[in-house]
Amino acid sequence: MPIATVLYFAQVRDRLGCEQERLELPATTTVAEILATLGARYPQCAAAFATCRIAVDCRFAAGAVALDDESEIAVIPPVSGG
Amino acid sequence: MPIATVLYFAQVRDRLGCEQERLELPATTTVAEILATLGARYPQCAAAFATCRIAVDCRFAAGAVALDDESEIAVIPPVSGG
Amino acid sequence: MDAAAPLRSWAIIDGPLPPERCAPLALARNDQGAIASFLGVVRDHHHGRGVTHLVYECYRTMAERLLGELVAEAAERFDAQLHTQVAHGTGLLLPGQVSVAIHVGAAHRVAAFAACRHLIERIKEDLPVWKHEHYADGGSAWLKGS
Amino acid sequence: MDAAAPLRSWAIIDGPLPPERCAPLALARNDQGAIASFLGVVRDHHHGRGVTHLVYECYRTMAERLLGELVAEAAERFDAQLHTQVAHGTGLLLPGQVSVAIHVGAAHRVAAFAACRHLIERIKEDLPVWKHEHYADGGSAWLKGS
Repeated sequence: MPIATVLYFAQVRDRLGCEQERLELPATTTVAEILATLGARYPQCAAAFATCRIAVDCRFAAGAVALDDESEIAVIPPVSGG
Repeated sequence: MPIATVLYFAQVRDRLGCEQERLELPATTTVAEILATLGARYPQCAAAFATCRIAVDCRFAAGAVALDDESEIAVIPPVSGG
Repeated sequence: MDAAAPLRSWAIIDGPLPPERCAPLALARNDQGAIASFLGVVRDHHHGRGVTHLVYECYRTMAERLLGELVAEAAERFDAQLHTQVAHGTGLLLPGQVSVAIHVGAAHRVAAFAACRHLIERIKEDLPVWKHEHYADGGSAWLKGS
Repeated sequence: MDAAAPLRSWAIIDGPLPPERCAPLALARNDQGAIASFLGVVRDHHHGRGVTHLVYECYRTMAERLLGELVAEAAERFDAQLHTQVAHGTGLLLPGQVSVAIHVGAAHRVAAFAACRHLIERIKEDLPVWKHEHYADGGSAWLKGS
Protein backbone atom coordinates (compact mmCIF):
# COMPACT_ATOMS: atom_id res chain seq x y z
CA MET A 1 0.00 0.00 0.00
CA PRO A 2 1.24 3.52 -0.74
CA ILE A 3 2.32 5.83 2.05
CA ALA A 4 0.71 9.20 1.51
CA THR A 5 1.24 12.51 3.28
CA VAL A 6 -1.73 13.70 5.35
CA LEU A 7 -2.12 17.38 6.35
CA TYR A 8 -4.26 18.67 9.22
CA PHE A 9 -5.46 22.24 9.73
CA ALA A 10 -7.17 24.54 12.20
CA GLN A 11 -9.22 22.94 15.00
CA VAL A 12 -8.35 19.41 13.82
CA ARG A 13 -4.65 20.17 13.80
CA ASP A 14 -4.97 21.73 17.26
CA ARG A 15 -6.79 18.72 18.69
CA LEU A 16 -4.44 16.16 17.12
CA GLY A 17 -1.36 18.16 17.95
CA CYS A 18 -0.11 17.17 14.52
CA GLU A 19 0.26 19.16 11.30
CA GLN A 20 1.39 16.46 8.96
CA GLU A 21 2.13 12.73 8.95
CA ARG A 22 2.87 9.85 6.58
CA LEU A 23 0.12 7.25 6.52
CA GLU A 24 -0.29 3.91 4.75
CA LEU A 25 -3.54 3.93 2.79
CA PRO A 26 -4.98 1.74 -0.01
CA ALA A 27 -3.95 2.69 -3.56
CA THR A 28 -7.62 2.77 -4.49
CA THR A 29 -9.95 4.12 -1.87
CA THR A 30 -12.70 6.70 -1.31
CA VAL A 31 -13.12 9.92 0.61
CA ALA A 32 -15.46 8.16 3.04
CA GLU A 33 -12.93 5.40 3.68
CA ILE A 34 -10.12 7.88 4.30
CA LEU A 35 -12.24 9.78 6.83
CA ALA A 36 -13.32 6.50 8.50
CA THR A 37 -9.69 5.35 8.73
CA LEU A 38 -8.69 8.65 10.32
CA GLY A 39 -11.67 8.53 12.70
CA ALA A 40 -10.68 5.02 13.86
CA ARG A 41 -7.07 6.12 14.29
CA TYR A 42 -8.00 9.29 16.23
CA PRO A 43 -11.30 8.64 18.07
CA GLN A 44 -11.00 12.01 19.86
CA CYS A 45 -11.43 13.66 16.42
CA ALA A 46 -14.01 11.34 14.87
CA ALA A 47 -16.81 13.89 15.20
CA ALA A 48 -14.61 16.63 13.74
CA PHE A 49 -13.55 14.44 10.81
CA ALA A 50 -17.22 13.91 9.98
CA THR A 51 -17.49 17.65 9.17
CA CYS A 52 -14.34 17.69 7.02
CA ARG A 53 -13.75 17.50 3.29
CA ILE A 54 -10.76 15.77 1.75
CA ALA A 55 -8.47 17.33 -0.83
CA VAL A 56 -5.98 15.23 -2.76
CA ASP A 57 -3.09 17.07 -4.36
CA CYS A 58 -4.78 20.43 -3.76
CA ARG A 59 -8.16 19.52 -5.23
CA PHE A 60 -11.31 18.60 -3.39
CA ALA A 61 -11.97 14.90 -3.86
CA ALA A 62 -15.36 13.20 -4.07
CA GLY A 63 -15.96 9.45 -4.17
CA ALA A 64 -13.07 7.37 -5.53
CA VAL A 65 -9.48 8.40 -4.87
CA ALA A 66 -6.27 6.92 -6.34
CA LEU A 67 -3.21 7.32 -4.10
CA ASP A 68 0.52 6.81 -4.41
CA ASP A 69 3.57 7.68 -2.30
CA GLU A 70 3.55 11.21 -3.69
CA SER A 71 -0.07 11.89 -2.80
CA GLU A 72 -0.82 14.80 -0.49
CA ILE A 73 -4.10 14.33 1.36
CA ALA A 74 -5.48 17.38 3.17
CA VAL A 75 -8.21 17.15 5.77
CA ILE A 76 -10.23 20.35 5.29
CA PRO A 77 -12.41 21.46 8.22
CA PRO A 78 -15.25 23.89 7.42
CA VAL A 79 -13.51 26.90 5.90
CA SER A 80 -13.95 30.46 7.16
CA GLY A 81 -12.12 32.73 4.74
CA GLY A 82 -13.33 35.99 3.26
CA MET B 1 -50.11 84.34 -13.14
CA PRO B 2 -46.65 83.73 -11.66
CA ILE B 3 -43.55 84.01 -13.81
CA ALA B 4 -41.40 80.95 -13.18
CA THR B 5 -37.88 80.16 -14.34
CA VAL B 6 -37.65 77.28 -16.80
CA LEU B 7 -34.37 75.40 -17.36
CA TYR B 8 -33.52 73.30 -20.41
CA PHE B 9 -30.78 70.68 -20.68
CA ALA B 10 -28.93 68.47 -23.13
CA GLN B 11 -30.60 67.76 -26.49
CA VAL B 12 -33.60 69.97 -25.64
CA ARG B 13 -31.35 72.89 -24.72
CA ASP B 14 -29.37 72.34 -27.94
CA ARG B 15 -32.47 72.29 -30.11
CA LEU B 16 -34.08 75.32 -28.44
CA GLY B 17 -30.83 77.23 -28.32
CA CYS B 18 -31.92 78.34 -24.83
CA GLU B 19 -30.71 77.31 -21.39
CA GLN B 20 -33.11 79.23 -19.26
CA GLU B 21 -36.06 81.56 -19.59
CA ARG B 22 -38.80 83.23 -17.54
CA LEU B 23 -42.28 82.02 -18.43
CA GLU B 24 -45.75 82.94 -17.26
CA LEU B 25 -47.57 79.83 -16.06
CA PRO B 26 -50.70 79.17 -13.96
CA ALA B 27 -50.20 79.19 -10.19
CA THR B 28 -51.89 75.80 -10.05
CA THR B 29 -51.13 73.47 -12.92
CA THR B 30 -49.91 69.96 -13.70
CA VAL B 31 -46.82 68.38 -15.20
CA ALA B 32 -48.83 67.42 -18.31
CA GLU B 33 -50.06 71.00 -18.74
CA ILE B 34 -46.57 72.42 -18.41
CA LEU B 35 -45.24 70.03 -21.04
CA ALA B 36 -48.20 70.79 -23.34
CA THR B 37 -47.62 74.53 -22.94
CA LEU B 38 -43.95 74.11 -23.81
CA GLY B 39 -44.81 71.87 -26.76
CA ALA B 40 -47.21 74.49 -28.15
CA ARG B 41 -44.62 77.22 -27.65
CA TYR B 42 -41.81 75.22 -29.30
CA PRO B 43 -43.36 72.86 -31.87
CA GLN B 44 -39.90 71.79 -33.06
CA CYS B 45 -39.38 70.23 -29.60
CA ALA B 46 -42.86 68.82 -28.98
CA ALA B 47 -41.72 65.23 -29.57
CA ALA B 48 -38.71 65.71 -27.29
CA PHE B 49 -40.84 67.27 -24.52
CA ALA B 50 -43.03 64.17 -24.59
CA THR B 51 -40.03 62.12 -23.36
CA CYS B 52 -39.12 64.59 -20.59
CA ARG B 53 -39.85 64.70 -16.89
CA ILE B 54 -40.44 67.92 -14.98
CA ALA B 55 -38.67 68.89 -11.78
CA VAL B 56 -39.89 71.77 -9.66
CA ASP B 57 -37.38 73.27 -7.25
CA CYS B 58 -35.01 70.33 -7.73
CA ARG B 59 -37.55 67.56 -7.15
CA PHE B 60 -39.30 65.46 -9.75
CA ALA B 61 -42.95 66.50 -9.94
CA ALA B 62 -45.91 64.28 -10.72
CA GLY B 63 -49.48 65.44 -11.27
CA ALA B 64 -50.39 68.75 -9.61
CA VAL B 65 -47.82 71.54 -9.31
CA ALA B 66 -48.07 74.83 -7.42
CA LEU B 67 -45.94 77.65 -8.86
CA ASP B 68 -44.86 81.11 -7.83
CA ASP B 69 -42.35 83.68 -9.09
CA GLU B 70 -39.56 81.86 -7.25
CA SER B 71 -40.31 78.48 -8.82
CA GLU B 72 -37.57 76.80 -10.81
CA ILE B 73 -38.96 74.39 -13.37
CA ALA B 74 -36.48 72.02 -15.00
CA VAL B 75 -37.28 70.07 -18.14
CA ILE B 76 -35.43 66.77 -17.67
CA PRO B 77 -34.73 64.73 -20.82
CA PRO B 78 -33.97 61.02 -20.32
CA VAL B 79 -30.92 60.96 -18.07
CA SER B 80 -27.71 59.12 -18.91
CA GLY B 81 -25.45 59.40 -15.87
CA GLY B 82 -23.42 56.63 -14.28
CA MET C 1 -17.50 49.00 18.64
CA ASP C 2 -17.59 52.23 16.73
CA ALA C 3 -20.58 54.19 17.95
CA ALA C 4 -19.90 57.13 15.63
CA ALA C 5 -22.58 58.20 13.17
CA PRO C 6 -22.39 56.45 9.81
CA LEU C 7 -20.34 58.20 7.12
CA ARG C 8 -22.61 59.60 4.43
CA SER C 9 -20.84 61.58 1.78
CA TRP C 10 -21.90 62.59 -1.73
CA ALA C 11 -20.56 65.02 -4.28
CA ILE C 12 -20.75 66.26 -7.82
CA ILE C 13 -17.17 66.77 -9.00
CA ASP C 14 -15.78 68.92 -11.84
CA GLY C 15 -14.09 66.62 -14.34
CA PRO C 16 -13.25 62.93 -13.84
CA LEU C 17 -13.13 61.47 -10.34
CA PRO C 18 -9.66 61.64 -8.78
CA PRO C 19 -8.09 58.44 -7.39
CA GLU C 20 -9.01 59.22 -3.79
CA ARG C 21 -12.71 59.16 -4.74
CA CYS C 22 -12.20 55.73 -6.32
CA ALA C 23 -10.64 54.05 -3.26
CA PRO C 24 -12.95 52.05 -0.98
CA LEU C 25 -10.42 51.79 1.80
CA ALA C 26 -11.47 55.08 3.39
CA LEU C 27 -14.68 53.33 4.40
CA ALA C 28 -12.95 50.58 6.40
CA ARG C 29 -14.30 50.71 9.94
CA ASN C 30 -13.79 48.36 12.85
CA ASP C 31 -17.49 47.61 13.03
CA GLN C 32 -18.08 47.01 9.32
CA GLY C 33 -17.15 43.68 7.79
CA ALA C 34 -17.87 44.40 4.14
CA ILE C 35 -17.32 47.14 1.59
CA ALA C 36 -18.89 46.89 -1.86
CA SER C 37 -17.86 49.36 -4.54
CA PHE C 38 -18.76 50.32 -8.06
CA LEU C 39 -16.79 52.46 -10.50
CA GLY C 40 -18.17 53.60 -13.85
CA VAL C 41 -15.39 54.00 -16.42
CA VAL C 42 -15.63 55.86 -19.74
CA ARG C 43 -15.44 53.39 -22.63
CA ASP C 44 -13.59 54.08 -25.86
CA HIS C 45 -16.32 52.69 -28.08
CA HIS C 46 -20.10 52.63 -28.29
CA HIS C 47 -22.08 50.44 -30.68
CA GLY C 48 -18.91 50.00 -32.75
CA ARG C 49 -18.03 53.71 -32.98
CA GLY C 50 -14.80 54.95 -31.48
CA VAL C 51 -15.36 57.43 -28.63
CA THR C 52 -12.77 60.19 -28.18
CA HIS C 53 -14.34 61.79 -25.11
CA LEU C 54 -17.55 62.49 -23.24
CA VAL C 55 -18.99 65.67 -21.87
CA TYR C 56 -21.30 65.15 -18.89
CA GLU C 57 -23.82 67.94 -18.44
CA CYS C 58 -25.38 68.19 -15.01
CA TYR C 59 -28.24 70.04 -13.33
CA ARG C 60 -26.02 70.50 -10.37
CA THR C 61 -28.28 71.81 -7.60
CA MET C 62 -30.78 69.04 -8.23
CA ALA C 63 -28.09 66.38 -8.71
CA GLU C 64 -26.49 67.20 -5.36
CA ARG C 65 -29.82 67.11 -3.56
CA LEU C 66 -30.82 63.88 -5.29
CA LEU C 67 -27.54 62.10 -4.45
CA GLY C 68 -28.14 62.92 -0.80
CA GLU C 69 -31.67 61.57 -1.04
CA LEU C 70 -30.45 58.36 -2.68
CA VAL C 71 -27.87 57.85 0.07
CA ALA C 72 -30.59 58.30 2.70
CA GLU C 73 -32.91 55.98 0.76
CA ALA C 74 -30.26 53.23 0.69
CA ALA C 75 -29.72 53.49 4.44
CA GLU C 76 -33.45 53.36 5.05
CA ARG C 77 -33.90 50.40 2.76
CA PHE C 78 -30.86 48.25 3.58
CA ASP C 79 -29.24 49.21 6.87
CA ALA C 80 -29.37 52.43 8.89
CA GLN C 81 -25.69 51.93 9.80
CA LEU C 82 -24.43 51.85 6.19
CA HIS C 83 -21.39 53.96 5.43
CA THR C 84 -21.85 55.45 1.99
CA GLN C 85 -19.66 57.55 -0.28
CA VAL C 86 -20.95 58.52 -3.72
CA ALA C 87 -19.51 60.88 -6.32
CA HIS C 88 -20.29 61.69 -9.95
CA GLY C 89 -18.02 63.57 -12.33
CA THR C 90 -19.10 66.26 -14.81
CA GLY C 91 -17.61 68.01 -17.83
CA LEU C 92 -14.97 66.50 -20.08
CA LEU C 93 -13.97 62.88 -19.47
CA LEU C 94 -11.63 60.70 -21.52
CA PRO C 95 -11.83 56.93 -22.04
CA GLY C 96 -10.51 55.10 -18.99
CA GLN C 97 -11.46 57.93 -16.63
CA VAL C 98 -13.97 57.38 -13.85
CA SER C 99 -17.40 59.03 -14.05
CA VAL C 100 -19.07 57.59 -10.97
CA ALA C 101 -17.82 55.97 -7.75
CA ILE C 102 -19.98 54.32 -5.11
CA HIS C 103 -18.61 52.78 -1.93
CA VAL C 104 -20.82 51.15 0.68
CA GLY C 105 -19.63 49.75 4.00
CA ALA C 106 -21.90 47.47 6.01
CA ALA C 107 -21.70 44.92 8.77
CA HIS C 108 -22.39 42.15 6.25
CA ARG C 109 -21.81 41.67 2.56
CA VAL C 110 -25.40 41.11 1.47
CA ALA C 111 -26.46 44.61 2.53
CA ALA C 112 -23.28 46.16 1.11
CA PHE C 113 -23.76 44.60 -2.32
CA ALA C 114 -27.49 45.29 -2.41
CA ALA C 115 -27.09 48.94 -1.43
CA CYS C 116 -24.24 49.49 -3.89
CA ARG C 117 -26.23 47.96 -6.73
CA HIS C 118 -29.33 49.92 -5.72
CA LEU C 119 -27.41 53.20 -5.74
CA ILE C 120 -26.02 52.79 -9.25
CA GLU C 121 -29.43 51.75 -10.58
CA ARG C 122 -31.11 54.76 -8.95
CA ILE C 123 -28.39 57.10 -10.22
CA LYS C 124 -28.97 55.81 -13.74
CA GLU C 125 -32.72 56.26 -13.37
CA ASP C 126 -32.89 59.68 -11.82
CA LEU C 127 -29.64 61.64 -11.51
CA PRO C 128 -30.02 64.71 -13.75
CA VAL C 129 -26.83 64.13 -15.73
CA TRP C 130 -26.56 63.82 -19.50
CA LYS C 131 -23.78 62.15 -21.45
CA HIS C 132 -22.70 63.79 -24.72
CA GLU C 133 -20.54 61.30 -26.60
CA HIS C 134 -17.98 62.55 -29.11
CA TYR C 135 -16.86 60.09 -31.75
CA ALA C 136 -13.63 59.48 -33.63
CA ASP C 137 -15.56 60.03 -36.89
CA GLY C 138 -16.31 63.61 -35.83
CA GLY C 139 -19.95 63.07 -34.83
CA SER C 140 -21.51 63.41 -31.41
CA ALA C 141 -24.73 62.33 -29.71
CA TRP C 142 -26.66 62.69 -26.49
CA LEU C 143 -27.03 59.28 -24.89
CA LYS C 144 -30.31 57.87 -23.62
CA GLY C 145 -29.54 55.85 -20.50
CA SER C 146 -27.35 52.74 -20.53
CA MET D 1 -10.31 49.16 -28.24
CA ASP D 2 -7.94 47.35 -25.98
CA ALA D 3 -7.25 43.97 -27.56
CA ALA D 4 -4.88 42.87 -24.79
CA ALA D 5 -5.64 39.68 -22.87
CA PRO D 6 -7.83 40.21 -19.81
CA LEU D 7 -6.03 40.86 -16.54
CA ARG D 8 -6.34 37.87 -14.24
CA SER D 9 -4.42 38.15 -11.02
CA TRP D 10 -4.73 36.29 -7.74
CA ALA D 11 -2.58 36.02 -4.65
CA ILE D 12 -2.34 34.81 -1.09
CA ILE D 13 -0.65 37.57 0.90
CA ASP D 14 1.23 37.42 4.22
CA GLY D 15 -0.60 39.63 6.70
CA PRO D 16 -3.39 42.11 5.91
CA LEU D 17 -3.88 43.35 2.35
CA PRO D 18 -1.91 46.54 1.63
CA PRO D 19 -3.74 49.58 0.19
CA GLU D 20 -2.68 48.88 -3.40
CA ARG D 21 -4.51 45.54 -3.29
CA CYS D 22 -7.64 47.35 -2.11
CA ALA D 23 -7.80 49.89 -4.95
CA PRO D 24 -10.06 49.07 -7.91
CA LEU D 25 -8.61 51.80 -10.09
CA ALA D 26 -5.81 49.57 -11.41
CA LEU D 27 -8.49 47.69 -13.33
CA ALA D 28 -9.75 50.72 -15.26
CA ARG D 29 -9.44 49.93 -18.96
CA ASN D 30 -10.64 51.85 -21.99
CA ASP D 31 -12.85 48.97 -23.06
CA GLN D 32 -14.43 48.25 -19.68
CA GLY D 33 -17.30 50.37 -18.44
CA ALA D 34 -17.75 48.93 -14.96
CA ILE D 35 -15.66 47.83 -12.01
CA ALA D 36 -17.29 46.09 -9.05
CA SER D 37 -15.26 45.51 -5.90
CA PHE D 38 -15.56 43.82 -2.56
CA LEU D 39 -13.38 44.23 0.52
CA GLY D 40 -13.67 42.06 3.60
CA VAL D 41 -12.72 43.97 6.75
CA VAL D 42 -11.89 42.46 10.15
CA ARG D 43 -14.60 43.38 12.65
CA ASP D 44 -13.90 44.24 16.26
CA HIS D 45 -16.77 42.18 17.63
CA HIS D 46 -18.47 38.86 17.02
CA HIS D 47 -21.75 37.79 18.61
CA GLY D 48 -21.24 40.47 21.22
CA ARG D 49 -17.66 39.53 22.15
CA GLY D 50 -14.88 42.03 21.54
CA VAL D 51 -12.31 40.78 19.01
CA THR D 52 -8.69 41.85 19.51
CA HIS D 53 -7.27 40.15 16.41
CA LEU D 54 -7.64 37.25 13.99
CA VAL D 55 -5.15 34.72 12.79
CA TYR D 56 -5.93 33.33 9.34
CA GLU D 57 -4.44 29.91 8.73
CA CYS D 58 -4.14 28.89 5.09
CA TYR D 59 -3.36 25.75 3.09
CA ARG D 60 -1.38 27.89 0.76
CA THR D 61 -0.60 25.68 -2.23
CA MET D 62 -4.22 24.67 -2.52
CA ALA D 63 -5.53 28.18 -1.81
CA GLU D 64 -3.41 29.66 -4.60
CA ARG D 65 -4.51 27.01 -7.08
CA LEU D 66 -8.15 27.38 -6.06
CA LEU D 67 -8.14 31.18 -6.39
CA GLY D 68 -6.88 30.76 -9.94
CA GLU D 69 -9.62 28.26 -10.66
CA LEU D 70 -12.28 30.57 -9.24
CA VAL D 71 -11.05 33.45 -11.40
CA ALA D 72 -11.23 31.21 -14.48
CA GLU D 73 -14.66 29.97 -13.42
CA ALA D 74 -15.97 33.54 -13.14
CA ALA D 75 -14.70 34.40 -16.61
CA GLU D 76 -16.28 31.27 -18.04
CA ARG D 77 -19.55 31.93 -16.31
CA PHE D 78 -19.99 35.67 -16.73
CA ASP D 79 -17.74 37.11 -19.42
CA ALA D 80 -14.54 35.80 -20.99
CA GLN D 81 -13.21 39.38 -21.12
CA LEU D 82 -13.54 40.03 -17.37
CA HIS D 83 -10.56 41.64 -15.71
CA THR D 84 -10.18 40.11 -12.27
CA GLN D 85 -7.91 40.75 -9.32
CA VAL D 86 -8.34 38.72 -6.14
CA ALA D 87 -6.23 38.55 -3.00
CA HIS D 88 -6.62 37.02 0.45
CA GLY D 89 -4.52 37.83 3.49
CA THR D 90 -3.15 35.33 6.02
CA GLY D 91 -1.65 35.42 9.48
CA LEU D 92 -2.33 38.12 12.03
CA LEU D 93 -4.97 40.74 11.17
CA LEU D 94 -6.33 43.51 13.38
CA PRO D 95 -9.84 45.00 13.35
CA GLY D 96 -10.21 47.41 10.44
CA GLN D 97 -7.63 45.60 8.32
CA VAL D 98 -8.60 44.02 5.02
CA SER D 99 -8.63 40.22 4.69
CA VAL D 100 -9.93 39.82 1.13
CA ALA D 101 -10.13 42.10 -1.91
CA ILE D 102 -11.94 41.31 -5.15
CA HIS D 103 -12.02 43.64 -8.15
CA VAL D 104 -13.82 42.79 -11.36
CA GLY D 105 -13.82 44.92 -14.50
CA ALA D 106 -16.36 44.23 -17.25
CA ALA D 107 -17.91 45.94 -20.21
CA HIS D 108 -21.19 46.25 -18.31
CA ARG D 109 -22.17 46.50 -14.68
CA VAL D 110 -24.42 43.45 -14.46
CA ALA D 111 -21.55 41.07 -15.25
CA ALA D 112 -19.15 42.97 -12.98
CA PHE D 113 -21.48 42.79 -9.96
CA ALA D 114 -22.46 39.18 -10.61
CA ALA D 115 -18.86 38.00 -10.98
CA CYS D 116 -17.71 39.92 -7.89
CA ARG D 117 -20.51 38.49 -5.79
CA HIS D 118 -19.89 35.01 -7.18
CA LEU D 119 -16.20 35.20 -6.30
CA ILE D 120 -16.73 36.14 -2.66
CA GLU D 121 -19.38 33.44 -2.24
CA ARG D 122 -17.09 30.80 -3.78
CA ILE D 123 -14.16 31.96 -1.65
CA LYS D 124 -16.29 31.56 1.45
CA GLU D 125 -17.40 28.11 0.34
CA ASP D 126 -14.12 26.60 -0.74
CA LEU D 127 -10.97 28.60 -0.07
CA PRO D 128 -8.91 26.56 2.44
CA VAL D 129 -8.49 29.37 4.95
CA TRP D 130 -9.47 29.24 8.61
CA LYS D 131 -10.18 32.17 10.87
CA HIS D 132 -9.00 31.94 14.47
CA GLU D 133 -10.66 34.72 16.44
CA HIS D 134 -9.03 36.07 19.58
CA TYR D 135 -11.28 37.82 22.06
CA ALA D 136 -10.85 40.68 24.49
CA ASP D 137 -11.89 38.30 27.30
CA GLY D 138 -8.84 36.14 26.58
CA GLY D 139 -10.64 33.33 24.75
CA SER D 140 -10.26 32.25 21.16
CA ALA D 141 -12.21 30.16 18.67
CA TRP D 142 -12.01 28.72 15.18
CA LEU D 143 -14.84 30.17 13.11
CA LYS D 144 -17.16 28.10 10.97
CA GLY D 145 -17.94 30.12 7.86
CA SER D 146 -19.79 33.43 7.94
